[in-house]
Amino acid sequence: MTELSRSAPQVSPKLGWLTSQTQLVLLVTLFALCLLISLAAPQFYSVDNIIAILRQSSLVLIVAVGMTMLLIAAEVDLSVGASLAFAGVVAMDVTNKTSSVTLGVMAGILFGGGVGLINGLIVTKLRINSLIATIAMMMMLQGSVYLYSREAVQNKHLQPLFTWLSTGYVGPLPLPVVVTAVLFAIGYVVLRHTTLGRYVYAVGANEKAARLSGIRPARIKMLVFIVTGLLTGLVGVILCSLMNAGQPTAGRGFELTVVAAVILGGTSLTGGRGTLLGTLLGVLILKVIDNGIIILRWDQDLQMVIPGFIIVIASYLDLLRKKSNAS
Amino acid sequence: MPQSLEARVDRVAPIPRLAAMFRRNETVLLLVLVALLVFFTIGSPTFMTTRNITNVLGQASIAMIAAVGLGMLVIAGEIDVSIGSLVGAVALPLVVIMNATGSLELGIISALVFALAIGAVNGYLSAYLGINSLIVTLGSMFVIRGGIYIYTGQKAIPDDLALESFYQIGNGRLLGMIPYPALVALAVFAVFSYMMGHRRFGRQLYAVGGDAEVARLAGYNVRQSKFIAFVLCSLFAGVSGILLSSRLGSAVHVSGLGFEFQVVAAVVLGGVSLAGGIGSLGGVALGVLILAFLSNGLGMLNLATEWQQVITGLIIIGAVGLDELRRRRG
Amino acid sequence: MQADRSLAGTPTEVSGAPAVTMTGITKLFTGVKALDDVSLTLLPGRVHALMGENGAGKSTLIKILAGVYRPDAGQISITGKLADLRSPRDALRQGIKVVFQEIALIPEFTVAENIFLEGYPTDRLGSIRWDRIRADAAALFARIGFDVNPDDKVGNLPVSKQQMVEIARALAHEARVVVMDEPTSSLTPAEVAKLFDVIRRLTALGMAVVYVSHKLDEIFEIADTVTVLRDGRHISTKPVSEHTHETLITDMIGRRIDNLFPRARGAAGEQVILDVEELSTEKLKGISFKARAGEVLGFFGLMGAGRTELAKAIVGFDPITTGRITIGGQLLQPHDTRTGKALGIGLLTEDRKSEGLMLDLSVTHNMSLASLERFSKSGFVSEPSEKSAVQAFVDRFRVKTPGLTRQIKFLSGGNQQKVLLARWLMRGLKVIVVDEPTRGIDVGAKSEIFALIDELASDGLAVILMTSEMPELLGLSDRIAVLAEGRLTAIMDRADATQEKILDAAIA
Amino acid sequence: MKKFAITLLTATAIMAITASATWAQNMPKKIGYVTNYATHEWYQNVIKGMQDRAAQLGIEFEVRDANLDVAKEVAAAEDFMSQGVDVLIVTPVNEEGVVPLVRRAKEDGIPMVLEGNPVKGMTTMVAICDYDTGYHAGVAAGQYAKDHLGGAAKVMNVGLPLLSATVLRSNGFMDGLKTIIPDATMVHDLDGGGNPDRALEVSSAALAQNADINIIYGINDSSSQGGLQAWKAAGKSQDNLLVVGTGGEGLGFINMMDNEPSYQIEAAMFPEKVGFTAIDAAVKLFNKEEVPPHIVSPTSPMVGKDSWKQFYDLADNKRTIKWDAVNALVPADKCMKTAADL
Repeated sequence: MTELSRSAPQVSPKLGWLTSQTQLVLLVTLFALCLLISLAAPQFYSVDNIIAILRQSSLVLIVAVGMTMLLIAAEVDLSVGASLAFAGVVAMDVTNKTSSVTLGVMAGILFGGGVGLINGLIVTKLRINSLIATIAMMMMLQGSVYLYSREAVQNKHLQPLFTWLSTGYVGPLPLPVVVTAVLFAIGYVVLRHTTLGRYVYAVGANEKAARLSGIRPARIKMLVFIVTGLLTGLVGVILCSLMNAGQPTAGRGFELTVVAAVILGGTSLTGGRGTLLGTLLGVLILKVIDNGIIILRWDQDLQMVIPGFIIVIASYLDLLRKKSNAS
Repeated sequence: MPQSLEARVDRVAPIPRLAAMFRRNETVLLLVLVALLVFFTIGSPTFMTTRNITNVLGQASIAMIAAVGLGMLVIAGEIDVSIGSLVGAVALPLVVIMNATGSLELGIISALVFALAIGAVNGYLSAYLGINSLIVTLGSMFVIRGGIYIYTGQKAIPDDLALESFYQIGNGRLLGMIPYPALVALAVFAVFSYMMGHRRFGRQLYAVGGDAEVARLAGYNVRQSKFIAFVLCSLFAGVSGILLSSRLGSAVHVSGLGFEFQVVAAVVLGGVSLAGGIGSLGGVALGVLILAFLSNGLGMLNLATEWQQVITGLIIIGAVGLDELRRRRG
Repeated sequence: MQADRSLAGTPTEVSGAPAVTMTGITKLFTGVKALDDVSLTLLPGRVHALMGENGAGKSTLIKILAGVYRPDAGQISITGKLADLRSPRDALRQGIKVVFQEIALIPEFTVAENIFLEGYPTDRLGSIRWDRIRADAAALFARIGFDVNPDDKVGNLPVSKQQMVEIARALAHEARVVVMDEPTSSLTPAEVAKLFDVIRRLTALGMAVVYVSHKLDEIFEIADTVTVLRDGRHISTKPVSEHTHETLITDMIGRRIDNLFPRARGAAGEQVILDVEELSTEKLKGISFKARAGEVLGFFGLMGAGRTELAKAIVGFDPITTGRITIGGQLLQPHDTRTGKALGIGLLTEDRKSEGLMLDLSVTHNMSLASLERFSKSGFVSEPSEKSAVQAFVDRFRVKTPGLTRQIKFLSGGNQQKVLLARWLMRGLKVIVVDEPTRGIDVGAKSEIFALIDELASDGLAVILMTSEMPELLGLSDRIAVLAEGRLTAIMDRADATQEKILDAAIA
Repeated sequence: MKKFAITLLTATAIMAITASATWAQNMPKKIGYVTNYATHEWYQNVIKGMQDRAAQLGIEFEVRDANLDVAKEVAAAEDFMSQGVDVLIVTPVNEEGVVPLVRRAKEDGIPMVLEGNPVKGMTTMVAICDYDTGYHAGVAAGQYAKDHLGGAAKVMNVGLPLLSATVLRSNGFMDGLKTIIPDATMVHDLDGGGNPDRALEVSSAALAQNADINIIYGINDSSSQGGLQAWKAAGKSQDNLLVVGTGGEGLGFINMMDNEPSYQIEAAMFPEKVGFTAIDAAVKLFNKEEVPPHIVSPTSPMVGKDSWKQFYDLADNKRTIKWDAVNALVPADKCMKTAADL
C-alpha cells in the first residue's frame, strides 16, 4: 500500500474524470431526466407539477437529511417508515384530544424523537447492529400502532391550522418545501462546517480513532439517531396533515425510498463518506422519475424497476470513481 | 528430525466442556426454543400435538431452505435482500412452463434456471464488479418485483392443469405425517451444515467472510467463492419459491413480499454476523424454528397479530443483544 | 514430485541452481514506477535478506512473488522454468510461502485451522480431518518450539502469538521458497532465536528463504546475501559479510545517518505531570508510577506484558477496575477519553489502521480531529485557521502529501504516523503516550520520529514511550520502566539501565 | 355501557326476526377467521360484525391476520386446522393463492367460507358485488355531474390493479357513469396502492398533468382521501369537483362527507354486515345446509352530506351500524359482473 503514495497526484483517465464528480453526474442525470420527460409531456413544467414534485421530495428529503448523517456515522434506521405512521397517529390524536395543534405537532415530533432515542440506546448500549435493531423496531412499531389505535385518526375538530402545515404556502412555495429547505440548510451547515459534523464523519470513518481523540462515539450516534427520529416525527406530522388523518398504514416502504435516495446520492453504506448535496440530488432524481412515469402514463410498476436499476448503476459509477482515484 | 523438538506435542489445554457449551450461541438458542415450546405447551392444549408440530415444521421449511442459502452468503460476508422478490418470481417460469407443457419437472427446471440466472447476475455485480451487495440486491429486489407486476399485470397465474404432483410437493406429507417441504429443508440443512463444517467449500466461505484478503493470500479465489454463495443463495430461494408456489397452487405476484426481512431476521437471530465469517447453519436453523414456533404459538394463545409483531421484535433484540453481550464477555 | 520440503522432511542436497529468478521486474501504479527493472535470484539453502526503506519496493516485490500483484514487465522463473503467477494460489502451488508483515489470519478460526488454511487434510471422501489438523498443528508448534495452543481462536491471541501462527503456517506445507516479511516485529528475543533456529533448519533442507527486516542485527545474524532496494530500484546485492551497519544504511537511504537518537533536550523537570496509583485492569495489576514534565519514560515489556493495555487505560480508552490516574493534579475520569483529552493526555496508537487513521478522510480532517475546538467558535469550524495550523505541521514535520485535502490512505506509513502525531501536538498536551511509534516505519522516517519525540520532551511534555525495541528504549528514555505479566517489575534511571537488567525484569 | 346495551337489544331484535331458524341449528363451537389485513379499517369492521354475531350465537371466535402475506395466510389457516376449529372463514390475500388451502380444508372435513373473493373449488363465498357497487355509485355520480358539474365527467381513478375486486369497482363506476353521461372519460388511471400516502403521491402528479379532472373516484376510502388531499394540496377549490369514495370502511368517509364540500358520494359496502353474514354462512355450512356459491352482502351508494346517518350512528368517535336500515337493503341475487368477466 505504501507504494501507492507516490502515485497520488496522478491525473485520472477520462472516464475517471467523468465519474470523479458524483454530484455532477447526478446533476446531469437529473437535467437529462427533466429534459426527456418534458419533451414527451410538456405539462411536466407546469407550476402545479413542479410544486407537486417538490412537496413529495420534501417529505423524503427531511428524513433523508437525518439518514445521510446516520449512514455517514455508519449506522442505518429502517424503522422510519413505521415511525412516521405512528407519529402521525399520535399527532392527530393529541390534536384531537387537546384541541391544540401545537401540542399535537410537538407530540408527533417528540414521538419520532423518542423512537430515535430508543433506537440509539439499543444500538449503542446493547451494541446490536442497527440494521437488525431497526428492523425489529419497525416490527414493534407496526404492531404497536394498532394497539394504540385500530383506526385512522381523523382530524376531528378540523383545525385549519393543522391542515395549513402541509397545504399552506409561504410566498409561492408550499410550507413543507420551505421547512425542508431550512432543515436541509441547517443539516448542510452542521455537516460541513461544525465540529459536530466533523465528529459524525470521524465516528463513521473510524470509531476507535474518534474515541481515542476524545470524542464519545456513542453520544454522537445517539444524537444522530435522535435527530433522524425527530425529523421522521416531523414528516409523520406533515404527512398526517396532508392526509388530514393519522393513518396507521402510512409509510410502508418509506424507509427503502429514503435509503435508496441517500445511497444514490453517493453516501457510503460503510460510513465516513457522503454529502447532503448528493442526497438532495438523489431524492430529486427518484421523485422526478416517479412523477415522470405517471405524467408519461407509463406502467406504474416501472416506479419500482427504474430506481432499482439506477441505484445499481450509480453505485457502479461511484465504484469506478473510487478505483480511478486509487489506481 | 531432531529429537528434542518432538517432545511437547500435548500441550492442548482441556476445555471445560459445560462452560464451552454455554459459550456457544447454539446452546442459548436451543434453550430459548425449548423454553418457548414448554411455555406454549402449558398455554395451549392444542400446541404440543403431532399435527401441530409437523404443521409448523412444514411452514418453517420454506424459510429454512432460503435461510440456509442466505446464511451461507452472510457468512461469506455478503447479503441478498432480493430473495423475497425471487421467491415470488420463480413461480412464474414454474407455472407458465408447467401450464404450457404439462410437465412439473420442466417447470421446476426452468424455475431453478431462472433462480440461478438471478443469482449469477447478483453475484457478478457484487463479487466481480465489486458493488456493495446490499445495494445490488436492493436494486434487484425492486427490479424483480416490478418485473413480476409488469409481466403478470398484477394478477396471479393459476396452475391451469391442476397437476396433482404440483400440489403434492408443497402440500403432501410422507406417510401422511411429515410434510414434504420439511424433508427438503432437512436434506438441504443436513448437507450444507456438513459442507460448512467439514468441507473445504464451507471453510472457504467462512475464510472469505472472515477476511477476504487473508483468504486470497491463502490461495482462495475470493470472487468465485462469493459468486458461488450468491448463486446458491438464489438457488435455495428458488427452491423455497417452488415449494411456496405449490402451497399457493399458483404463481402469486405478491408472494414473498417481506420474506427477505423474515429470513434476514432468522439468520441474524441464529447468530450469524452481518459482518461475515461468524455463525453456523445450526444457529440459523434454530433461528428459523424459534420465529416459526413463536408465530404459531402466539396465535394459539389467541394473541392479536399486533402483539405478535411487538413480541417478535423484542425477542430479536433480546436474543441478538444477549449474543452480543456473550461475545463481549468472550 | 519434488521432495517433501516441509519442516517434517529430511534434508535434501543443496543444489546450486536458483530456486527462483526474478528478472527485470517492473511494476507501475498509475504510471508511477513502484519497481523499476529489479532482479532477484534466490538460491536453495540460502537466506536472502531484502532491505530498503518503506516505499523502496520490498513489499511490492514480495507481493509479486506471492502472486498478489502481476508485474508490468519482467519474468519469474522457478527452478529454471518460466512461471506465470496470476494469483496467490499459483504462487502457493509453486511452493512459495509468505509470512506477511500484516498478519494474514482468519480471526474467527482456531490456530490449527489457520495453519491448514491453504490445504486441509481430508479423508478419502473429502471430509476435513479435524483430528489430524489439531494433532499436526500441535506437533508443528512443538517442533518449532513456539508456545501456542492450537485450539485457541486466533482473534483472541496477542499479536506476538499471531505472528508465531503466521510463521508456523508457512512451514506447515511443502515449500520451495519461504518469504518472511518482518516476522519478528512482535517477538521476544527468545522467540526470535527459535525462529532463527527454524530458518537454519529450513535452509539445511534446501529451502530458499527471503528475509525482510528493519532490524540490522537480525540481518547480520541470519542472512547470507543482502539485496537493497531504494525508490523501486535495485541498489546492491552482496554477501552479508561484505556489509557493515553503516554501508547497509547508506545503501538503503542513500546517505549516512550519524545519530539515530539525537538528543537535543536538556534534563527532565521536577514537576510531576502524570501520577498513576495502584492501577488495575483485567490485565494489569496494581501499577503505580509518576512521570515528570520534559521526561521520556520508557516502558519495556515482552509481548503480552501489558504495555498497550496500560497505554489505553491511562488515556481513558479502556475501563479500569481500581486505581487513580492524576494528570496535572486533576483526577482522570476512567474509561472516558474526553476528560483525558481535556486534562491533556493523548495516545499515539500502535495500530494506526484500526485505531488511528480515518482512511477515507483528508489529511486535514485527520490531523485536526482532536483539536477542532481550537478552531471553532460556538461549534463552527473556522476552516482558514484550521488549514493554516495543519499546513504549519505539515511543513514542520515534512509530511509528504500532494495536498491537505488528499485522503490519508494515499500517504506512506511514516507520513501517516506524522499526521497522527501532529493530531496530538496540535492540541497541546501535557502527557503523550506513544505506543510502538516506529512499527512498520523505515529507518529514515524512524529517526525523524525519534527527533520529534525528543522535541516533545524538550517542549515540557511528559512522554510515555511503550516499546519492545531495546535500542529505541535505551536511546530515547530518561527513565525505564519494565512490565511483566501485567505488573510493574522495575523502574530505573537510564544511567543505571543495562540490557541485561531490563530483560531480567521483563522475564521476572 | 348504554350503547352496548342498545346494540345488544337491537341485535337481539334482529335475531328474533331474521335468525329464528338459526336457533334450531347446531352451533359450531369455534370459528376461525383468517383475515387479509386486520389493520385496515374495513377488516376491523368486518371482524367487529363477526365478533358481534358470534357472541350472539354463543360461538367462540378467533381471528388471525395474514398481514397481506399469502404464505402467512396459508400458515394461519393451517394453524387453525391443527388447532381444531369447526369452521374456517378466509379472506384471501390472493384468490389463486388459497386454492390448495381450500382443497386441504375439504380433505380435512373442515367447512370453509370465503369472504370477499371467489376461489376455485370453494363451497361458498360471502361478498359484496364490487362491479355493482361501483356501477350504482357511477350512476349517482352521473346524476350529480349532470346537476352540478355541467354534465362534464373527467375522472381520475385512484385505483388498485392488484386486486380484481378493486378493478371491478373502477370498471363498474365508469360504466354506471356512462349511462348518464355517455362521453364521460377516465382521464387518468392510477395505482394508488390502496393506501392514502401512495394515493396522495400519485394523484399529485396526475392532477398536475390533467387540469380538466373534475371527478375523483377512489376504490376505497383511503384512495379517495389521498386523491382529495392531493387536490387540496395543489391549492385548488373544491367548487367544481366531485369525490366518490368506496367502502364506508371506517370514520374517514364520515369525516370527509361532513367536512369536504366535494365529497358527495360514498359507495357504502357495510363491512359489519359482511361479517355478520359470513358467520351465518359458516353456521349453515357447519349444519351441511344448502348454500348458494355466492351469498351477496348488500351495498348502497350514499348520496349527499348527511346520507351516512341513514345507516350509521356516530358517538364517542365510534360508529354503530343501524342494523334495521342495513338489513332492509335487498342484495342482488347475482352480480352484474364478476372477476370471471375481466
